[in-house]
Amino acid sequence: MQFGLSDDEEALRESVAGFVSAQCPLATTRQLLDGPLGYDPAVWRRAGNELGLAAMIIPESYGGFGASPVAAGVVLRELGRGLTPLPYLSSAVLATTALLALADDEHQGDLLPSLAAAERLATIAIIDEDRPALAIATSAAGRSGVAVSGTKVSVLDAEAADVILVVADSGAGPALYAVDRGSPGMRIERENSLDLTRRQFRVSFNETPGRPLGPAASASGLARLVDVACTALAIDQVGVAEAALHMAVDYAKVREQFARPIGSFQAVKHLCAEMLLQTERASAAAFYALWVAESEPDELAIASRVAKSTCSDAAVAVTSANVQIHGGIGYTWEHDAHLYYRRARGAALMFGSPESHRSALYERLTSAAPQEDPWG
Amino acid sequence: MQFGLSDDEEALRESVAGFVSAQCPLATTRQLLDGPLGYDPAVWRRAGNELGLAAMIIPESYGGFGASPVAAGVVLRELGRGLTPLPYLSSAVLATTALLALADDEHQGDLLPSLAAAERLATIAIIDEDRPALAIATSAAGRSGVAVSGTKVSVLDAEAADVILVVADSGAGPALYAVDRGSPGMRIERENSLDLTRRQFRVSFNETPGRPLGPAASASGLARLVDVACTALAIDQVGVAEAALHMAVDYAKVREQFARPIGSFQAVKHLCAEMLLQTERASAAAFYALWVAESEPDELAIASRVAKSTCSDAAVAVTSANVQIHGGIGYTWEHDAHLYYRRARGAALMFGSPESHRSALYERLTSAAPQEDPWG
Amino acid sequence: MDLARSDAQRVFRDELRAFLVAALATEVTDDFESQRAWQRALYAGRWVAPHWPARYGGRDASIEQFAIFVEELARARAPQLANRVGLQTAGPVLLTHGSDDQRERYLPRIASADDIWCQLYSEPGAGSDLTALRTAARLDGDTWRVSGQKVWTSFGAESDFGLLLARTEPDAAPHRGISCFVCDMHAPGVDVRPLRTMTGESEFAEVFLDDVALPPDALIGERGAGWEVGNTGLASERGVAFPLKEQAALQILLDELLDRVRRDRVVPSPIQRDRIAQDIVNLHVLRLMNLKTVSQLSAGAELGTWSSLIKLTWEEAAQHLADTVFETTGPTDPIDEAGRGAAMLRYRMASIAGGTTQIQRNILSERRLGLPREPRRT
Amino acid sequence: MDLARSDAQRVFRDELRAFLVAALATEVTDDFESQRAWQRALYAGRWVAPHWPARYGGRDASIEQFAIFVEELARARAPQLANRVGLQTAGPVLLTHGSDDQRERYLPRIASADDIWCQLYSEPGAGSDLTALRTAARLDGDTWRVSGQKVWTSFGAESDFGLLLARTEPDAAPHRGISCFVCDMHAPGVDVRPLRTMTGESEFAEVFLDDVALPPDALIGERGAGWEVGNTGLASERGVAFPLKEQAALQILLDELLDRVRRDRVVPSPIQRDRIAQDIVNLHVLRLMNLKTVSQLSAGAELGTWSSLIKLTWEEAAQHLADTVFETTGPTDPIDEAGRGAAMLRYRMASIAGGTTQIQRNILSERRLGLPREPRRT
Repeated sequence: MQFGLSDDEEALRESVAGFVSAQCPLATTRQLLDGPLGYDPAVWRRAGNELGLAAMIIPESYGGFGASPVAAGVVLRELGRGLTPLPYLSSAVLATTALLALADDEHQGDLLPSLAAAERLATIAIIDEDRPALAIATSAAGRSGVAVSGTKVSVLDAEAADVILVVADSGAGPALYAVDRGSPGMRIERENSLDLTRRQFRVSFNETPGRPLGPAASASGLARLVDVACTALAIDQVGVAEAALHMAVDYAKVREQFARPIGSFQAVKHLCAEMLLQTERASAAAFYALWVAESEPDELAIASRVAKSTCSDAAVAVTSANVQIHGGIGYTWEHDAHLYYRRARGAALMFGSPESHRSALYERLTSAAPQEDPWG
Repeated sequence: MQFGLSDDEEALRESVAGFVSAQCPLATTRQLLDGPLGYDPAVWRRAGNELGLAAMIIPESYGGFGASPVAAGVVLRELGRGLTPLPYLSSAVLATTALLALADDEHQGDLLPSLAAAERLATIAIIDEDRPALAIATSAAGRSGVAVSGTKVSVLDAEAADVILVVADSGAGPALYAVDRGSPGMRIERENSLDLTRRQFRVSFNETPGRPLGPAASASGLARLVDVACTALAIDQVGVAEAALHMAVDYAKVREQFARPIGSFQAVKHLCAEMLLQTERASAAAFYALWVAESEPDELAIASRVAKSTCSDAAVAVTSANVQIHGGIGYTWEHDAHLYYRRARGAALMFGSPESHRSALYERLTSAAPQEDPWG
Repeated sequence: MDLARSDAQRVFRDELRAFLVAALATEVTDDFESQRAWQRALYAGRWVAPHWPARYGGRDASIEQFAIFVEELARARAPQLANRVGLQTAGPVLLTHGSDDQRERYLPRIASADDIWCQLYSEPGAGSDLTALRTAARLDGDTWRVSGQKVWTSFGAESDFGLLLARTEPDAAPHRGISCFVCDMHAPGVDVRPLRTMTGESEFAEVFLDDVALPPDALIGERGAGWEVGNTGLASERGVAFPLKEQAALQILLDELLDRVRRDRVVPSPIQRDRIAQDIVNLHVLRLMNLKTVSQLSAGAELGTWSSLIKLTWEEAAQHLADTVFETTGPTDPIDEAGRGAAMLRYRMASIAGGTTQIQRNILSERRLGLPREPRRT
Repeated sequence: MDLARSDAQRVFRDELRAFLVAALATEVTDDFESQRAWQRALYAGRWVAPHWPARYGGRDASIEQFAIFVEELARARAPQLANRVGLQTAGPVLLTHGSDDQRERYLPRIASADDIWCQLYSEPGAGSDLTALRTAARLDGDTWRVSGQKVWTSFGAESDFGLLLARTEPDAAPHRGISCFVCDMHAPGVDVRPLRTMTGESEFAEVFLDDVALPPDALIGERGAGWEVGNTGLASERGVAFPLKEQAALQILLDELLDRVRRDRVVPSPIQRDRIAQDIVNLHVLRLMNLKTVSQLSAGAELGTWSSLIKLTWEEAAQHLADTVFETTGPTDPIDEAGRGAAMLRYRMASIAGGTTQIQRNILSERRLGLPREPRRT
């Protein structure tokens, strides 16, 4: 038994961390904040070539590496730690997972190799405006071609994506449709989101041509997609919290007031200890959900919600405490503390607030007989 | 304008405090914990004779002093501070208020003078088992005499009371009935309450003879009775919190660990500062509600709920922190810390939990147009 | 315990209300020059600083009346006063410690917003520990030469004068060697640069002072007494004005939220309903704590450490409410004009500026509860 | 990252489960003598301390198997073991530091519950700061003479032996002058008095030692090394056994609560539902943190400050759940056998015993995060 990274996973972590600090440090990301995409496409291609990020969880038969969810989590954590705005989560994790789960072989064969080669980018559009995640209002209809209509929100990297995978009502239940960049009737607006390092978009479709990618999905198939998204965001938040913790501790060691490092005051020390505790709890919850995603899929519904709520609460608390420990300097635009706080706040509400996940856990564990052996 | 005690109110406070420490110190109260009443009736009579406690808020026409709610609050705070188990809240505040609000002149004249003289004790039974405070299930029926049936909980000092004032359904709405000690069909059971210094009872009536004391009460008349009860408990909790704060601070100054007073460690200092903050907020909320009860009665519905929820949360947090600061010794039976914690926990749930009061505030301030000018 | 308003207070309030109704009949925008025009309109009615002496444009009003004044302006949703730093900070300092000449020269123009003032106290190395400030004023003949760096200066760019704390006695104990000056913001060597905060706005400035020459009569009060001079009014009008204005700002934010709930534009979950109810409770209690401030001052008592209780009550209420607003409102319909989450970001500074949470707790535990000071590093 | 159980672990678990099913077929009560009988039944099956060497009644089991053992006993709702202090505290100390003679003499009788042991560490003046202990052992010829006062001793009245920390070198540094002894609880001068806690129960004792004579071979390990000797196992089997047992106790409490919700005997408000959900989350996370403990130990790593993270995770989960149970259940239908609020009162000690919350945060900030120690008083 090993609750922690294997040697291979640790090696992956180090190479991603090295890539992030060399190729997309936060100072560079800041310069791209007002740019068209928020990131540098050349860096994404290099991440594909040098680290194989785009291809990681794609099966070898489609040109990928068939890596585990834990490995993807190792990457997400480093990108969270660096607030790296590469389209890894959107294209290489969420869109890829959607294709693997909901598209038929033909369309997998059509799209996955080009995603693996970082030649194309995809994203998923699943959350309807003013609806819970799985109550799909966007519809797809039409005889020869299919026309998609409706409005999706919180779509990651929609402006950068070559293809948007839309979950829409097929008439026989929700199914996955591909809408290409620039299709008629599609409108992409950037959301005024708090988070500056992960762009989210409102995407509306009005009789927009779409390609059906597979049969209607089961409720559990769709739910699993959301579970995976929650797990991915959870481990991203672990990286965010870890970075904020280390910023705070490093600053507390050098900043002096009253002729002492502020980190020698128990008020600051104990706040840092609490940040550490939250971060470690979050890490355990997120890594467990990642492991479960591969090894005990029946447990993912619970483990992903535990992870998402725990990591969201932790990341918000830790990044907020980091601002506090930095004092005035932490309140400035030039300091990175607010970028982490914004990221944590934004991620906490994506794919369901901590409260909504707790509510779902409560319903699951109090309805009828217990479905799981809580003794594990 | 004076937000604080007047000279007269301060003089009252000092005489009550002196009486408590001389006549019913906590060491004595501990010896009475297993006794029949939990307090010494002789001390209650002395409190009547020397301080006029029993007669305080009773009008002069009935042999009382016509004192203000603020004066009654001054007394309640001292009794809370000392965990003094005298039947002041039950008889001299709640039962007296009920008689003044809901009984007709004849019955006021019958009962109030004997309460004022501390010759008789009364208590009120208002909360039905498994019902919210104002959904009265206990019924009163009958042609010549009246028979009361139903079960009330959280009845204070029921075993000591000569007369229990029962709020029961008269057919035309809830009204007040008097049931004398030892009446047939009445059963009094002590509740297994956490709080050892305020006895609560479950009182069931089965065709028990009762005297109607007045006409059916309006909903607002009944609600006001609960508002007064909440305000009284709130100021009681202020005394409890203040006592716990002072115990903690005094101990932190003398207890040494690591060759320093523990009160020199910021972790303890800041916890004490937070206890102080909670206590001061609670005090402001409770005294405001007391003042409002007399001077701005329309505001009492809001002020009493703000006070009850604020003081409950504060008293629970402060008495719990007091246990923590005392460490091992605070976990022993012989130390008084748990008596304060138990009292705070018990009072927090009487006449509605903090959450239930917040819920009512929310409903009031979000239904239709605002009824109050929030600018005061 | 008596919170009833006197007849005199009601008359004062009614007169002010009538004035505000008339003055606000025309729409007023909220940019700086409009704020200046608004302050002039108030000045014309002698309603800009009612607690000041009549000779400087005030009404010799009591502290209770001053509290009514602050609350009524907020209640009427009047624009801010352009020269609020001058009124709240420089005003009390000059009234108490200024020479006759200084008072005559500065106070009327502060009231009329002809001169705008800022405060030059905080430094990058002197945040929680203000006594560590390093900006130095050196006497050269009878001219003070000032060099150093200040931060968190509101109205730095708009100001004509700055109230400056600088070290004049390098060898004295940290808080004893400081003096208080009027700094001409147009003097050579004064460099004002905007300071952008986490909200993205530049509501503060950094001020660099490079060998700035100040005349002898720039000194306010005694040399070396700058700590006491500069903090004048902190525990009186500033101790009332700031919390009351902040209370009003929060009340407006809460009212907006409740209004949206009533109109179903915000549909809170049960947990969010409890959060909103706690916000209602917090604001109610903040109002009572502020009432208690006014009561103490009007009885002639010193506020002392009470201010720390006010600060902590406010910051908790502010951050809790701002977080509620963020969590309950959707991305497309923000309550804040500055966008969703703007208040949440802005109020991060509530627990930092004006003495951090940790500093307030230290003050309360040591000075109000009498717990031992921490050991100094050996 | 690999949490799958090996075949060997499954075999171990299945054998234990089968044993427990058979052993628990008859109803077992939970008084002390029943616990002793239950421990003897486990001992007969070599299931009382599987991680011990076979020669003392164990199975040479791995730490992962030991964790399975603890969890399975809890899962089967087996009674407690009468001599659990002996097994968890005295066992590791004697196994690591005892002489051959001490091990042969004490270990089998610890396992069989023929001897009951208690721990004599805490003192009234040495709570958070255990190195301040004052109980002294003075060498008189070759006899140790011990005087002092101990508190918070579980099984004080039932014990035959106590594991004692006493100061033997008064002039050494505080934590260097301590030695570890076996104290015969029946020896003259040992006075055990029940200690009633806030719950009303007397689950602890105070132990007064008045010139108690201990033979030379009562010393365990080196003289002056008592600090290390006495804490043996804190970061291994004790670091696993205590948190796992506590996790199990909380899981049982939560299961009871959820069961009542399912049967509508508890009808929580929306806020209480969120609290209960947080309890579900907390227990899930506590389980994962405990898994990580086992993972670290089985990889041969030292736990070190990780134990403080476990402690804090546990105490928060415990107090939160116990408070939920109090708040959601009515006075007439308590979940606790000991009455409404019993768990809430009992778990107040979770943030005090075994190192307070504040001590754990100190440990984490200084030793895990490398923040400076506080200055010592000059």
